[in-house]
Amino acid sequence: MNFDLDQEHRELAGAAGEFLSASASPAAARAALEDGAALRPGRAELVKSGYATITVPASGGTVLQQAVVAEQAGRVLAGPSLVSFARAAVLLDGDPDRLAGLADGSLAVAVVDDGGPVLDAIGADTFLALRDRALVCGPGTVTAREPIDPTRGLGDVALGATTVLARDAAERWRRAERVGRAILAAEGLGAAARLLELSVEYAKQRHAFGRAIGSYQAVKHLLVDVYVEVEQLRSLVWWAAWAAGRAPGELPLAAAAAKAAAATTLELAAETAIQVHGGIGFTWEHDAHLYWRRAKVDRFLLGDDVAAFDEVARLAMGQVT
Amino acid sequence: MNFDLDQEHRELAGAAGEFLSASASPAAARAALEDGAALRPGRAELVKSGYATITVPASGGTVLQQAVVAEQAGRVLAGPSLVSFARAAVLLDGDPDRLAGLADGSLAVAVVDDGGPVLDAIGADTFLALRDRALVCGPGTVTAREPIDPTRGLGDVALGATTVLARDAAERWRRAERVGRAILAAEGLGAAARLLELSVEYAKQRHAFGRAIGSYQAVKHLLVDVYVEVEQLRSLVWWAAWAAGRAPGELPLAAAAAKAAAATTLELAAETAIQVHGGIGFTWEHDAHLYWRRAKVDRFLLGDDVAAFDEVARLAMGQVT
Amino acid sequence: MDFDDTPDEAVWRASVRAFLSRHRSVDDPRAWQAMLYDAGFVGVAWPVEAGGRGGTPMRQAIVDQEMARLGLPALINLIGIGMCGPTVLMHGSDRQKQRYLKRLLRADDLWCQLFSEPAAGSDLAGLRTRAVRDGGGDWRISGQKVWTTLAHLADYGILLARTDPDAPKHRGLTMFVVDMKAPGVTVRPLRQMNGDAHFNEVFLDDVPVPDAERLGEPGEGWRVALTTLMSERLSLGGGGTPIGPKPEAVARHVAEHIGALPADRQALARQQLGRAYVAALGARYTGYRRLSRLSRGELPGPEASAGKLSGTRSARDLTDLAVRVLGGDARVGTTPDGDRTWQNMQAVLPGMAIAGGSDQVLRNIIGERVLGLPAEPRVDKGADRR
Amino acid sequence: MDFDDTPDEAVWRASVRAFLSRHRSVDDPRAWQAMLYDAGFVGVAWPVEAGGRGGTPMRQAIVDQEMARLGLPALINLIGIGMCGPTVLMHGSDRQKQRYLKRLLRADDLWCQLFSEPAAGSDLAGLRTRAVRDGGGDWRISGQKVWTTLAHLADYGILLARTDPDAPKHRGLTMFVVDMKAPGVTVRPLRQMNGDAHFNEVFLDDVPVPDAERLGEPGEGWRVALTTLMSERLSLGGGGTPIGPKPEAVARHVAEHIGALPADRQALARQQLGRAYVAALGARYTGYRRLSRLSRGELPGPEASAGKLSGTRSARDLTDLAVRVLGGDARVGTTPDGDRTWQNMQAVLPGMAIAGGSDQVLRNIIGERVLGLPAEPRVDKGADRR
Repeated sequence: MNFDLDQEHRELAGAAGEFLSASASPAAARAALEDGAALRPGRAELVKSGYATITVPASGGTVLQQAVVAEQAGRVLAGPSLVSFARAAVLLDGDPDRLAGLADGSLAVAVVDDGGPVLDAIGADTFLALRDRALVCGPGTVTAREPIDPTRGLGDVALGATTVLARDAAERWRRAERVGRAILAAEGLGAAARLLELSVEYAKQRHAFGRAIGSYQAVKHLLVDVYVEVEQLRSLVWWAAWAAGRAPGELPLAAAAAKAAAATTLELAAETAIQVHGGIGFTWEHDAHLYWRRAKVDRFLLGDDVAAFDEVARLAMGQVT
Repeated sequence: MNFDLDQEHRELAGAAGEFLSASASPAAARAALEDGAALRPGRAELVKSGYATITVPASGGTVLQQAVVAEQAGRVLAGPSLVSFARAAVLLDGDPDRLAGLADGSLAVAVVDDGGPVLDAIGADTFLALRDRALVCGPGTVTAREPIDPTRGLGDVALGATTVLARDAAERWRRAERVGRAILAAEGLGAAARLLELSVEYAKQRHAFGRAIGSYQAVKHLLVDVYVEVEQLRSLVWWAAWAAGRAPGELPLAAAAAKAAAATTLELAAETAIQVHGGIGFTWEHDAHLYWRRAKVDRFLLGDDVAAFDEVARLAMGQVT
Repeated sequence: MDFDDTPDEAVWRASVRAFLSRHRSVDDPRAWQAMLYDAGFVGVAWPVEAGGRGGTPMRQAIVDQEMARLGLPALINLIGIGMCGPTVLMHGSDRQKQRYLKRLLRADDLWCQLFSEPAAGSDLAGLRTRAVRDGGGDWRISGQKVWTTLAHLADYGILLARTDPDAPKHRGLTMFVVDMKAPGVTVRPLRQMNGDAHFNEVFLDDVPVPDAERLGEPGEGWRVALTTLMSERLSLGGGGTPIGPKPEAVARHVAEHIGALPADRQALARQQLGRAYVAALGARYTGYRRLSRLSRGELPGPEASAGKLSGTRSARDLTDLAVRVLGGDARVGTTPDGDRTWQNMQAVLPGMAIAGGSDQVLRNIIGERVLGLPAEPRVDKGADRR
Repeated sequence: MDFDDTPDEAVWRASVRAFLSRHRSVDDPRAWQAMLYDAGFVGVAWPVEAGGRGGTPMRQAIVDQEMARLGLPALINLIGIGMCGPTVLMHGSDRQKQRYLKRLLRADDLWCQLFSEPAAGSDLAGLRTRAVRDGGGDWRISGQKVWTTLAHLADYGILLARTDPDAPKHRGLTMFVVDMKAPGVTVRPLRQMNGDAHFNEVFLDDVPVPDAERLGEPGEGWRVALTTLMSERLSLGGGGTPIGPKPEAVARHVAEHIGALPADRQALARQQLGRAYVAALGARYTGYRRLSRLSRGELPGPEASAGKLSGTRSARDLTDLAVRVLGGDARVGTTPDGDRTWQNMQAVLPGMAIAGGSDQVLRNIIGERVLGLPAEPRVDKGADRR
């Protein structure tokens, strides 16, 4: 066993982080919120970079590699989400034309879950959905919804005429969802880790009563609790992403655990960041609320935290050895 | 509105506290645990004092007065519980003979709830139960169970031949249960308040790294959180006990809220006390675990905390104006 | 103990209720407050000579309860009534009381509170705004304040400034009444994370303030400020009014939506509602206990901060549930029929949790002043405050 | 990254599994450990010259995993292997290593750790047990230790004592190996809240200790103790092994009982299980990450304490659920069929949460040494430690 990123992963993270942070940022997210500015890096740039389609079979990349990139994307609130690409790559497996379209950017794909506005619907032209156990694909009409987190591109989707891509696709759909959960959790990890950095930095600089606020146990211990959660989330993300490629039997539990932990950890990190920053933490100009918005939305994507915890429990009770 | 104890209540608390603490104590609870020593003050003494039967109609006392005494009983882990007396007083209303027996000690009454060992069953000779909406009374066979908290006298009860006291008694049963919840919460309040005192005292005396541990925010804030909960519990107990006499329409919500708050507050106070006391807090010789035992048992009496929170929610959703 | 109205209270409640049901609320918030004042419902417990009605705090509470029951709009000059007014009442000169208090109660003048600064939040006494005496014994104030509610509308503000930079931190402060229309006062709105601008930054550039507008003696500003802060605590959850949403409103909202959830989810929603609701009830009834003590003439103590501590937590959890029961719509800012109540509440609460003292500061206050735990060693005795 | 065994690890795992399934466990705990030692399964990663096998930490982890999988009893000399041994290995003389380590691994000698004192818990360096040099250069130790696991059975202990009361608190300490059968050593069992006596008080009355049994230089005891504490942290949840119950065991127990609950309660039980289970998985896989770094030769860092922080919390919540699903029997100490597993676990966990450092101390360590937050001002520089 070697449960650590390899050198290759670290280099990938470095390169992806450089690419993503060159265009995406909390400031870009704020601009999107203020006047609907385009997402950064945006679908076209993401596709062009190759980072969005690592798991398209032709690319030969792994979900773990995609997760490593997704963490970097989460750090800078990049949009659209790598979740949509990773799910599409699983769902379109065996459909070389559409996969090529996904990889060259000629198809802008979103995956339609039941019940509620759809992730990355805005700007998508091709929608994948599960209907009566069949995987269907087609155009759709998107009604944008007022965003909480503008980088998530949520809109209501009315599917147009669809083509059946696979008849009995429930199993594949679930796998795609689980891969999506791993990637979503990786984005959450990046966002939570970044919030922790911002909070620690502020706690070192800001003084009250003659010393840095981070020297007070009340503040210090809040930050430590976030640190512990973030590191545990990191472990679960790696496990889930690794399992997607190497241990499919572990993927259901690992993906549900990562999804659930991401939801609660990112929320904790965001709420703690606002608290530690005091007054400036809840101003429009500060970055904290942009991550907080991400937290409040992401917890409800790909099933909410409650559903993920429930699934963990069911799997734990059924899978005991 | 005057939401505060009256002078008369304060005097009652003082006198009852003096009587109860003369015989009951954590040490007595420890002795009961070690070698089955008798409960203190015990049923006979409690009856003789009159404090156990304040709400027997002939006594003319209020549930609020009973709650004031129950808080004192909780402080010293007195047994048996005033809950059993208060419930019996409601259930036997209109049955002067048995009420007289309750008040003069010739009947040792326990109230049998469904599902699980019965509070104060040990030493009881007369059992009240609800069977097919009828209130029944009779002897029973008690099988003692290994105690967590020995002062609760829990045993399995097999009812003998019963007499029907009232045919359609469901409403009365519920009222008795709610009065019982108010008194149980008052006992929990006393125990939690005492734990907080012990913890604060220790945190002032114990030094680490050159200063009292209570000066550290980590310890101080734990204790403040307990203080806030204890004071809120006190408010809910008073409200519920007052409502039992003066505002029957508010009793269901108030009693459920007090019961729920008592369960979580006493548990928090006990776990915090052990944590703040460090090593000695989890020794047999220290009093903390005797209160902790009370906490771990009481939360499951008269419905558990989960059921009480559920009831609060249902009432809140139904009773909104 | 008695929750019921006394006969006197019952008569009062009936008259309040009768008046309020006869009179619709007025759109202009100043006119609304003036109408209520003229009806005798504002400043009920203030002394008559300060423009009040010389009644009991309980009478005021009854007015507040009846207004809440009818869902009537709150008074615009809340900061003035809750914090500035009591400070002027306690520490102002007769002339100041005469000049300001009745107009404050009628919302003829609006008031704000200029305490916090960019570098002095929790550590309020570390503030740097300077007031310097001129040759004639009057003052010039320069500095920057922040988080000032209503500053963009206010006519006056109470302002805490450093008048003696060489004195120990808590000794060199003085309180003033500042005319917000005076030259040198610049107000700039500050957007919160939900996009609204309820707060302001206030820049003071050599603002002239007559010595007659001092509140209390020079160097006594900290003691004066404590009056304000105590009043603030009581108004922030300390008196039983909820912070954030009314629990009943959340329960009603949940009741409307819970039927659409699967049974499992209903059980979980009820647990979350029950837990937060019990906390809210606990805070409310604890506030009533405080109110009862105040009615007997006791001063609000540090324990009033407990209401804010638990109130912000239950408000958060209640609001979280209110958002969750929206289902898929919880992911976006408005429901299909345009309702943004709960999403907006969710985004406002983090700010409310910090205004009026962070949880950390409030816990220190309760731990030290109520439980008697020792304070931490202080390292800021000789810090530079220039 | 690869969770799978390397070919070498797979061979090792197969041979461990084969051996363990052929050999039943032995009732006598010393004999059981000796048998495992002789089979090559104890001290796998220790150097050969110290009686170990010169293998990788991963090989040891595989042995531990296989033993846990088969539910085999733990080794009796865990404190010795986890804490005392590594300290002797790092700081002992050749003679000490020769004399003690192999016998420790075989449980020929049992070991305990004599650090905590009644007045020195979290603030370990404030300890008062004194070691005084006699004319011949050897030592006499007097004082009182507490919370000493296994002291009543132990042959040896490592003991931290103050040798220079005039030096600053962390500088005047020295570490020794103490013969627990020496004159002047009195062991008194200490009952825990669940009634068991896993801990002891140890009274030392002028106990003679040869200078050759010093570990490290005089005055260097604190540095030596850090080795021990670091090893302790890794053994308490830091390496991925759960604190308290195995999550799988709780899940199995809940699965057996959940069917008897109403549907609403099942949903709530699953939420509680799911939340605590995710926390336990997070702690486990984070432990695996640490183990992987150790296998590359890195030293255990302060972040290993995180495993204990979250591990005790999820252990508490898992155990709470395990008790709750007992229904009415949750109110009493045993189930009708005499099972007291979960009630006992519930009563043991508060002690496990404190042993090895309180949450507060662990958070300080992580906050300061991992996150780089500033320490609090210290006030104990000149405190009396006589």
